[in-house]
Amino acid sequence: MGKKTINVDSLGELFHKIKSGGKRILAPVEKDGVILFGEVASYPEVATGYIQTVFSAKEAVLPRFEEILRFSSEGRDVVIEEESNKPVPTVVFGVRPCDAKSLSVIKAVFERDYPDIFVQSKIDSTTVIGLSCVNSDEYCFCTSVGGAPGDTAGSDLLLTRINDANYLAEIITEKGESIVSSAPELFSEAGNVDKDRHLAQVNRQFDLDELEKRLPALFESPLWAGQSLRCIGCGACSFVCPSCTCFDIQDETDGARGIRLRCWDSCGFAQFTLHTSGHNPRGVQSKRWRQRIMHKFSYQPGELGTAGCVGCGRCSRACPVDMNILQHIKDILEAR
Amino acid sequence: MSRIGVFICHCGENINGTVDCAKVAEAASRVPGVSHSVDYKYMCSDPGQSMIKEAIKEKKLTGVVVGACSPRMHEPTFRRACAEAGLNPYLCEMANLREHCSWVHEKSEATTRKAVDLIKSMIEKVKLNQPLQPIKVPVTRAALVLGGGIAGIQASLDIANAGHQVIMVEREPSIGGHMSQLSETFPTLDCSQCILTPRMVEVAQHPNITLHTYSELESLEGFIGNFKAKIRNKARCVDEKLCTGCGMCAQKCPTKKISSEFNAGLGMRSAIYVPFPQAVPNKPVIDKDHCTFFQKGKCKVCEKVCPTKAIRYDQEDRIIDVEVGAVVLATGFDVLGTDFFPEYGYGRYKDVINGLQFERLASASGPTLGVIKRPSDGKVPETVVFVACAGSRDPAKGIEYCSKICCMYTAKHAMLYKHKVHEGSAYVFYMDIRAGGKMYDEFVRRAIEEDDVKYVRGRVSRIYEEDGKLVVKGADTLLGHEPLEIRADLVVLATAGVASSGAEELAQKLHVSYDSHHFFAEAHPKLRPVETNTAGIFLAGACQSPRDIPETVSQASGAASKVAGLFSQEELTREPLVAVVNRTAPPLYSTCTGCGLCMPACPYQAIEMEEIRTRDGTVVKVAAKVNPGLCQGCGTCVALCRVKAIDLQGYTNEQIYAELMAL
Amino acid sequence: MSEFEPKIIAFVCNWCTYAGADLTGTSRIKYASNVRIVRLPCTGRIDFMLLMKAFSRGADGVIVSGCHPNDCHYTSGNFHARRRWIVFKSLLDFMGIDVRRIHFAWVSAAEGAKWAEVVNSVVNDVRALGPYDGYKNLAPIAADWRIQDAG
Amino acid sequence: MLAKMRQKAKDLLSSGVVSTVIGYGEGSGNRVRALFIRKPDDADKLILDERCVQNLAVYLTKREVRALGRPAVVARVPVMRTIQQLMFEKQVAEGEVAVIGISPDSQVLDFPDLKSMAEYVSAIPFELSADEKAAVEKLEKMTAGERWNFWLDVLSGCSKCYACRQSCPLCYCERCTVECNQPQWVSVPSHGLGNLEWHIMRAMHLAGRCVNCGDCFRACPLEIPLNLLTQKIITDIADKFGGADEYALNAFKPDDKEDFIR
Repeated sequence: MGKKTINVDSLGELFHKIKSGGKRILAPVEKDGVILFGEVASYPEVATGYIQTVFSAKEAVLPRFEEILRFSSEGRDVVIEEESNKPVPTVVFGVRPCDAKSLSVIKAVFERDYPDIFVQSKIDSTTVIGLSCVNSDEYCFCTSVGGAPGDTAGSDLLLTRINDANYLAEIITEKGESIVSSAPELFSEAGNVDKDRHLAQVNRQFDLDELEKRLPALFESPLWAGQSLRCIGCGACSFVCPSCTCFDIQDETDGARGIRLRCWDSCGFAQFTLHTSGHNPRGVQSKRWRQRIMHKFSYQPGELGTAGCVGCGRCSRACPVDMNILQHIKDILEAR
Repeated sequence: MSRIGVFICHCGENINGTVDCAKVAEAASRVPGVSHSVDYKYMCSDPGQSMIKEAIKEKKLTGVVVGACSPRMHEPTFRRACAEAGLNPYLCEMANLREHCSWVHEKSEATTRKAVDLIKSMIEKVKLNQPLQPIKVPVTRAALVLGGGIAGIQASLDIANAGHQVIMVEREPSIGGHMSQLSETFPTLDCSQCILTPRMVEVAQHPNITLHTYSELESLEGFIGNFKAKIRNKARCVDEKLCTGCGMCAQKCPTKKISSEFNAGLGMRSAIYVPFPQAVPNKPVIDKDHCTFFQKGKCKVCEKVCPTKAIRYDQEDRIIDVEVGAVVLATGFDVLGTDFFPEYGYGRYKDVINGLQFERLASASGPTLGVIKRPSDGKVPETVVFVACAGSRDPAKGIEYCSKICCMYTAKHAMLYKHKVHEGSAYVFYMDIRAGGKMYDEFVRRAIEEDDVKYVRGRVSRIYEEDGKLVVKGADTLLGHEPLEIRADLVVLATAGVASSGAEELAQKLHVSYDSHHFFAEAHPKLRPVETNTAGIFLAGACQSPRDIPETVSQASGAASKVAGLFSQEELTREPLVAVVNRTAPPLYSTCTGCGLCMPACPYQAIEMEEIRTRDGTVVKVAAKVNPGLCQGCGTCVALCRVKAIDLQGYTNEQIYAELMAL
Repeated sequence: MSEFEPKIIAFVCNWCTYAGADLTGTSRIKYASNVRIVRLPCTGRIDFMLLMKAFSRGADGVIVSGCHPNDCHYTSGNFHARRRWIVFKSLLDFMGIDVRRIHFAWVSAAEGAKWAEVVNSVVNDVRALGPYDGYKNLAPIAADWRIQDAG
Repeated sequence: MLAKMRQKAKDLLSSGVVSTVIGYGEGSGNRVRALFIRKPDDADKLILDERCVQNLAVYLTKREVRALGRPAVVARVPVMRTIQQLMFEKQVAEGEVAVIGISPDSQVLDFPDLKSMAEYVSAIPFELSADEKAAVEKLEKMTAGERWNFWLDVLSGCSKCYACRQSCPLCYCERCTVECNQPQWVSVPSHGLGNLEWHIMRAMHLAGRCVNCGDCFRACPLEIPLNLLTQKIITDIADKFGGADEYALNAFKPDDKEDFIR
């Protein structure tokens, strides 16, 4: 829709404009040495010089817990009060292209069967200001799963640092356009900019289609057990993952009234598939690890046409026992 | 969905006076799962119980909540009513609307609100109650009787005569207790020893009674029907089998100036001694603290003179293990020390004595052979002052309770003195005369009217010695607080009866409750006076509170009949409120991890480890298992278990949680 | 708005404190009606999580009471409980939880008057401390409701 | 020392004494990771340096690892303490596990059996380091309000991924209490209450058991200093009960001192 530039020093004013437009801003902030998305009041609070936040921007549309409905018992009746579901209009600033892409994965998941109003309304009311990557590390592999350090998909407005003073601002959607038009004075027309020159170099390391093709035959392979031997079964990988969407429904009550919440869950947990009977179809960690890979790279591409991985590398960074997904995928592709 | 019935008791005006019972019942009726809710004047009455029974049948109730008095009072009543109507009794719970609500709060909306909360909480609990079946455990038909006074003797004989084994333990060398020290007994003035000693002999000779004198309880473990006791037989240093009780040793013992416990310090005994001539067993013990051989390493006179060579200096304490099904506590009382009222001069003046000492003076078997002689110079006193309530009913300096026996024995003492010293004068200082009991008041009247004992209503302020006389200063409150001064030759203090020394320690060993004065506590002051809160342990006599002989004997017989009742069954039914380790479907089998950390925490060693096997015998898991016979249901393991694999029936995690969440 | 009335939940053992509270009743000693008793067989049964749950349920103060040392009906339940409380209370304090709101007591079956004193003093102390909103509002939902309830 | 450890691993594998050696190897970037060596020749992949701190005892209760047969584990002092605790808790029995012990000065230790390992490690005083003590004391010196805010703040990020629990070798329960839902002891969502309840419960369940290996802290994606809680309890147990009990919470002394029960 257009390319503009914005001076670094104007971001403060842009934030001010956004806030005065009644939107909250989520942006990467540093807290005790850890970079996380958090609500900011002004631009100087935004962290710089990081590769990835620990948790992704997923939380803006799929919070770790959210209210679905309220109920109360009055006499012998139960009264249900559907959550009015009016999400706060939000701008998420500094979203990496991989994260931005994940929003479309989440959307796809929650549009399947029926539209999930909670996710949908949050996506609708969220504007994504992406930030291209100028750096990467050994965990990054966006290019192997169809993304790129400067990919515009999923962003409404994508910023790319092109020199010390300026960002290239690519307007991708109408939401992006409305951000720009809320403060047109801060943006200048961009000339011919070679964006790629300013981006991180992330080499393609495997063939996603090949992986999807190979996986079904590997279902019974012993490699899953070998790979997951050191996995301790926590949910860190799922929770930091921008495209993991599994959830659990919990009712919390307080006397005669209660609330139904949707909370993050993880297929890595031993109880995830536990049946009432006591049977657990994924009773050991190797089966759970297999499920994670299968779901992201075989089932989900088949069902939704999109892989459940955007190559952000968060799971590998967060894993307490160094389960490196990229390495594991490469090993899977070498297996026969 | 549950169908809970809620029954709110007015308890006359006891609850309804402060709590709006109708409102509580109405509020309960609106709670989901409640299908019946009523209030009634007396739920525990026959019609009240019938209401519950009918509702159970008609409304097919799945649980019952009775809002009434404390469950400690009527839980068994209502559970029984439920059982009679075909509802498992453990599906009935009580909300304590009386002791915990109406009696302790003012009439107000807040009080009614609290009552509603308590009911709601119990409704939520009872929804999660499970039908439970009583646990059957075998009964060891032998009783342990602690104490060989008249209470222990009576209880032992009654139990033994009912055909059960009795193990009697007495810490002194002889049984007999305080009663054996008494001269005559009120109100009949029959000789105490004359009526007691045949009973003592009967105990010794009874085929069903095993007697352990000079012995103490070391420990008690287990539970009703299945106690394991360790008894310490203190070394007598005498081979009881060889000893014939000839008394030669005591006669020849060179150490003879030891204050006699039996004579309450008014007489002497030797280092090897039998406490009194009629002792049972008539076997001496060596008092190691005073024996020359034990103190200085040489003497051995007794060994030399013993015709049967029964002396054993190297005898050691023996620990005997016994298994019993019930315990009767009959450890008696002590007489209060007198040091807290120095103004009476006890200990300073030889002729100020206590009631027990007077008994010895008046006793034909006593140090004076029944002649009343004062300790200082052996003269027969011309004037004797008896001071009642010396320590009793005196919250400031003594104890606040009434020792109950003093009024009567003081009258008896005065009377005995007057019978023996006709021209003497006897004064009794008293606060009130408490002479309730058959022929008791008549007895006191006789002392006053026939024997001319002078009763002075007032307290003694001071006693001091002057010219060989004891000056007793007091006031006669019936004569307008006229100061009164009596020059007496002998003063007898009716000191209070207090808990026996070591009672607290013993209670802790037995896990029975005791009151602030260390008297053992009964399970219920009116309805369960001879039981303790620990099932299988019963009370007889003055260990519960001071009491006289008739009362002691009837209580001892009461305790004995409780024991006999317990022993009348082969199996005992116990409340199924025990801990259980869960079992779940394979492959988990139990959420118990088998860590075993609960095992040492169990006070009853009721937790063991169990191998869970598949049908072909393969061990698939090792998990904890609670022995329901040993478990007493404290729940310490439950709170300790990290995985909540152990739960306590009747107080399950779910129940307590639901109860809490409804508050 | 009327004066704040704290909600106090008491966890007591059956044999001592529950019986003691019965005695308070039998003796007709009056005390504040803010307390709700949860009866357990023994202090040894009291799971520390119950105390936390009482606060999350909206209690402003908690009383935990059982038999005096050596007097446990089950020999040693109260000794075990005491150990747990020592560790637990210190941990809560370390986490900044207001431990002044948890009152631990030994009240025997004979101490009916003491029970009334304990309740009254806890009610007064907690009333002075005010509602424990810091804890109650931890669950955002509960916080929401509380705002609603306050009107 | 490295050579000796590799040799020992080889010997154990080739003699058939164990079928797996659990040790450390190079991982992603500059990280190390747990290695499961099955063949003597692979033992040369084992490394040992200051990065090798993961408490490998966590794998001793893992079903798939046990299924491989008898393991040997490379164990520094905290790992040995863990194995000792696991033995006390009947999760590891003598003969089931071999230990390649590493002394505090990085010497390879030979233990004929777990009992001798337990004796060795019992002789090393169990106490917090000066830094750890200082961190606990720093918090103790704050006001209660400051502590409350501190914990609310650090726990606010917790997503309940349970990496702390899963990395802990003493959190071996098959059904953690947070997964009990009848009743629901711990609020499931990762809101303020759910997080606080979880961390209180975790700390209490490790009271008297925690060996202070620090893995919970290292595993946390947010680097929440959770081990401050267990460290506080370690100091409390030592100060208040003398620290001599095998498990402080199932033991007691009739005269345990406290100043708050009235």
